Amino acid sequence: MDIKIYLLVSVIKILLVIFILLTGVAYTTLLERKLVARIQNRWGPTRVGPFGLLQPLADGIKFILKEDMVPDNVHKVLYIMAPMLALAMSLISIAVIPFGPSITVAGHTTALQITGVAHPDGSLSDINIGLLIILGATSIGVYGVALAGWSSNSKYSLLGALRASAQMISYELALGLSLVGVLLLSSTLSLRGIVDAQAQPPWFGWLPHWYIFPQFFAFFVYLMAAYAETNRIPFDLPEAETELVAGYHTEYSAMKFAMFFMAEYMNMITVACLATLLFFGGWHGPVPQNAPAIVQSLLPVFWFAVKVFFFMFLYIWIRGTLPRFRYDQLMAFGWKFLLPLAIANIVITSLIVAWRA
Amino acid sequence: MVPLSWYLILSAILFCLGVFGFLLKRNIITIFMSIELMLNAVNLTFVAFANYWSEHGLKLALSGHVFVFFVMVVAAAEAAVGLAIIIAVFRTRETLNVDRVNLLKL
Amino acid sequence: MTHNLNLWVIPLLPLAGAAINGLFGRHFKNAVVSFIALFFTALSFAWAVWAVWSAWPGGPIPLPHIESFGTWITAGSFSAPFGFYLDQLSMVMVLVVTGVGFLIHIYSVGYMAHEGGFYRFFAYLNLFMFFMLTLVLANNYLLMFVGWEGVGLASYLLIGFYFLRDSAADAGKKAFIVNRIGDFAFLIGMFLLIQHFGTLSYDHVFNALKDAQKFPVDAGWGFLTITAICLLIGATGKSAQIPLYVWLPDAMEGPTPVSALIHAATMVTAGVYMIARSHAIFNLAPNALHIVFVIGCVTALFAATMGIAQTDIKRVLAYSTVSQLGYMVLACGAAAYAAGIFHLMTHAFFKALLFLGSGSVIHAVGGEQDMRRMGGLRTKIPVTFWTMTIATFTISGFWPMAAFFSKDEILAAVYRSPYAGHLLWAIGVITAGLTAFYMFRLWFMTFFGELKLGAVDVGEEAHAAAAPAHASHASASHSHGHADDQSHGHGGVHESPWIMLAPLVILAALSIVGGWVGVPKFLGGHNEFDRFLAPVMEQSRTSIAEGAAALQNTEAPAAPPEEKSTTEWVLTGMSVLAAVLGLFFAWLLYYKRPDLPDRITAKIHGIYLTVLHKYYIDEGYNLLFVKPLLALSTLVFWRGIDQGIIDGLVNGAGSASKGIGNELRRMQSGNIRSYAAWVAAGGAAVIAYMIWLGVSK
Amino acid sequence: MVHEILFIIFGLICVAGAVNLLVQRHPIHSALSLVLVMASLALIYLLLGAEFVAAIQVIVYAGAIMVLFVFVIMLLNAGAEEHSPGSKIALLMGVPGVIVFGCLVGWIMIHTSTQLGGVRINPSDFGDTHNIARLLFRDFLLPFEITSVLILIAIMGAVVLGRRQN
Repeated sequence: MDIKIYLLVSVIKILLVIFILLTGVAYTTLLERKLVARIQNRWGPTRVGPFGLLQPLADGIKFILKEDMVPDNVHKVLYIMAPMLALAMSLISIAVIPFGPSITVAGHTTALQITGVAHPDGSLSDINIGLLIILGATSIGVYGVALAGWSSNSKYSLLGALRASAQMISYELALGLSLVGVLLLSSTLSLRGIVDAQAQPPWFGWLPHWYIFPQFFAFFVYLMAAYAETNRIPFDLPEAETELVAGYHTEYSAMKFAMFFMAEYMNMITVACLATLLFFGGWHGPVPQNAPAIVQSLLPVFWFAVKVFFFMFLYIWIRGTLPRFRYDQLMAFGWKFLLPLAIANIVITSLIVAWRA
Repeated sequence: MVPLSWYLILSAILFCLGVFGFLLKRNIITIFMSIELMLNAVNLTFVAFANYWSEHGLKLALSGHVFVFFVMVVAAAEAAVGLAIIIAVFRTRETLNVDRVNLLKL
Repeated sequence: MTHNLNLWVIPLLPLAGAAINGLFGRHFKNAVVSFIALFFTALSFAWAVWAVWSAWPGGPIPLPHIESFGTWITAGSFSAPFGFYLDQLSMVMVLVVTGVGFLIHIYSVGYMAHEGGFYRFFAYLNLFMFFMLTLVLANNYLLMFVGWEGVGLASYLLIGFYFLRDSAADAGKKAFIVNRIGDFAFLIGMFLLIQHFGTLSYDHVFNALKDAQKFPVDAGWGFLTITAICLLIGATGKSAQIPLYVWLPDAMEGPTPVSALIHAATMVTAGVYMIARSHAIFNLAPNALHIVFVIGCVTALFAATMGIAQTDIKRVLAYSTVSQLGYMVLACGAAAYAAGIFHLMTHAFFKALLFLGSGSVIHAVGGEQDMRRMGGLRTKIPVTFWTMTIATFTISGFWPMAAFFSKDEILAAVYRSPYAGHLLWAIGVITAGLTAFYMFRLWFMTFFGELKLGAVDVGEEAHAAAAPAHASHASASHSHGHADDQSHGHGGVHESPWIMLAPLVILAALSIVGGWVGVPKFLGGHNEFDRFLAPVMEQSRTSIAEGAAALQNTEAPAAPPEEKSTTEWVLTGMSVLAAVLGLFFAWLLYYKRPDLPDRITAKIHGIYLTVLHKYYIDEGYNLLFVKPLLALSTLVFWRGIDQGIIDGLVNGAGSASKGIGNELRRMQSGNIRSYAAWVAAGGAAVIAYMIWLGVSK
Repeated sequence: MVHEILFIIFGLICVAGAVNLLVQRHPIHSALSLVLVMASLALIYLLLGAEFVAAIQVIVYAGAIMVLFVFVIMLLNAGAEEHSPGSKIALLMGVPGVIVFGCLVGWIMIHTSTQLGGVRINPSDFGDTHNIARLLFRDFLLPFEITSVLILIAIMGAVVLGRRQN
């Protein structure tokens, strides 16, 4: 297709996705506060707007208007660079995630994915190592945390950063290995391909053909590792208030802190999307055949959003429920439980696949 | 259509810079990084040649990529052990300066 | 092959025993150790008997019966098979070795009961059995050589059994080194065989030798003669013939059963066996045969004379062993191999008996070995006495003892033999007389008169007499002392336990009847033994005559002249007479008039001392070989070559590298980056060189 | 055209990062510039149609190995490297040697660039995962296993070395 149109469409898609995403992040925070409050038998924010619905806006304004202070003796360049890096990486990983099949706007068809292309013949092509790109982005994301902690030249930050990087490195292994099972079943690295591989007729006629059922252990490992990757409770040691004030972003305030904050929540969303794509059949769901085209193309996105929302809910729910690990427990859990479990899962899966082939 | 020699020259430059790093830097960790730089330069030649030969329809041209993986594995192993050694050295000598680490025993 | 006797089992069983005892014996009780040793030896004996029985001539199994286990070594065209060879000759040897060996094992259990290193002893003994059986069963010279060396090792170990004693260790070393000389010659002989036959296995060599055109009788000094002489030297080393006999007397340092088994019954006869085995070669080399002849004769006579003056009971027996071996070699020299083997067998019986008996005596008198301190043991240890008596009469060649027949056959063969037979026969007879004399001397001194334990102090002659005698005496008392002192000090003479006496009795019986298998015709026998061995020796009769003829370049007589039985009677009479004379003089000097010997010795002091010092042979060897060698190796090889040249080279290299290193050390500054610099410069150089190559092309 | 431009951009970034690695005094800056080099190398790999290698380059090199470096730097709290009398040999022999080396290689390349010909962005099925996996797990199975053993040993060694002897 014409390169200009392609660029234009891409830009539009990028802007759209970023807008939706930032909004999503904002309202995820609200959701979290509300839900945690309910879990703790409180009300949560109610003042700003109806049911406090405008609370995120207020927070945003506060972040922006706050004085952007840089402490003395911090390593300036890195200190400023770190949050940007974190945010950028979390944004990059969104780029390869497909939200749905394709949509036709003004007689022009495109894939519901930033890096996806719709060919004139209706077929959709996807970057064929999407999953690896997400992993790469997350692994680069570690730098954000590490550099933040190191550059801000404070022992809490440094300890937090050390913890964070150690924890992320350790859990990346389990994360990556837990995905291998799915890859073995779908035999592709393209996210779209994986989703399509789950679009088969359901098992036993009623059980949807989602990989969570054959790959339950992989799913479990993935979930745990993902929580650790995003430094969420029960693995939020890098920012354990009770021990390290606020961990690696102790010295950060205002917009820089907000960037970390957004990065964290975007990572949560990414993880949720990935879980949806890999284990829950992506956007597949009941779509009426005789519905208008627009519905046909947006309903999948709705299903996708529903599944992602479920995972976000799970995040918050767990945060409200579980206590925090001790650090050695965390490491032991990662290395001595999740990793072996993932490996065992890989072995068994590959054996089954080989046997079936 | 980029000439292959560009890639090779690039990798040569990177390699030489790595050697310079090895020769001129004093910090063990930086020296290590220079080594990694050299390895990367070599990887670049591997990949470039893999592409080049697949152009010329050579079977197993992809083995260039495989070699890159092997190099990465070796680099990873080297990094793990080497950094452990560095930590051990630092524990005993309280320094990372190679010029201070020129005796086999304290 | 259709019939498989599994001959390999025979040698392997003792090896198993040796392995078990040697490896784990340390932790076993003596009873267990002796059981293992005896069990395996007995089993091997039984197997040997069975094998011989089933392979008996005229049976279904054709002789020689060869069991080959494929090639062992292959080097170019040469290949040494690995296999065992059973014919009449090896049958006799196997039976003798296993049978006598078994008896001596039994005896040792009693004799060594109080010794340290019990398990060691039996491990060595079994090891010896293994090698000896390998030696006699081998089907080629190389495998035989393995056994040959192996028994050498075993004898070294056992002579030096009391290795804490210098004299024992030295004796072991002496035996080993002297044997090396012989083995060296043996090796050369084998190389010659390989060179000319391309193989070492008996059947090939001997079949090749059957071809008269290719290998005519070697009247001159051709390779056959040289080979034969080399083999002979090997035999002299192992069988303690002149000039290499010197190790055997010292070998008495070992425990008595060892002397009995190795240095009397079996190992020392290996040389004779080897000569007999290679008779085909000797027959074609009359010169070599002649040398064998002379050596055997001289050895017999000299050893006998030396035996006269010895006062150490075991040394007397040692010299008698040497002289008896001389007899066997003499027989071989006379090409009467059968007779030699016959005597070998009987000798195995009575000499083992004698040694065991002497061991029993020593045991009885608490480790005393000097005969002048013994006497009157007749009543105290009757069984030993009677068995010793039988043995003495046997070795002296009285009718109808075994040695009578074997010795007579040898003498007759010598008399018959074409080379100056009569003279050597005379010497043989004289030797027989001397043998009888010193044996009865031993007999009288030990068993008659009254016990003089510690009474007489040994005269200076005895001091002058070979030092080892004293060492061994001291040693023996040391080795038995602790046993005897507790029980009954020096005075309490006691008979040995039955486990030691039983073998004596059996051997005594054998020494009597052993000879009856070879009763010559004129005594109404059929000389079965001779005929039994005939198939092996079939060549002897004929080609020996040719050999003699070739030597005197006369016409070969068609067949050796068949003596009239009168001649036989005369010869026999002469030897018996000699024996009687020996008995008479012994009786006169050592029983009737015990004072005479001293007077006589006083008269012919010089001669006596010479004899006492064994003709100063040891000293002579010392002077001729040992001292020069020592000087040579000290001055030239050690000081000159080793220290001067080799060490010079080594040290020079060392110091040179040190110097260079001192300079190059500066490179190794320990500074990583300078190393890297070298590497970089080197890489640049290499690239430049390659480019230069490319450009210059 | 696009190919050349992209190559030049990322090549320049590579060289700049490498040079920065040299000139920076503080190890963490060197590390970050090395990460930069690796990232742009990954993009160059993409240009060469080796997307899988590129991804692995980012994940393994930039994401794991370099993180390890940074981690160690933070752990040892390494400061800017102090000046110390280096080795003269390195300066007098190494540097010229390397320069000569580089010049020679560059000379050859320029000399032979016409014969060598060029590379173009391949059809995407060249460096894709299936082919590489086939190659890696069939033709190179043994080396693959051996390298995994190597890794295992390296892990053990690291653990042993890292343990505090007391």
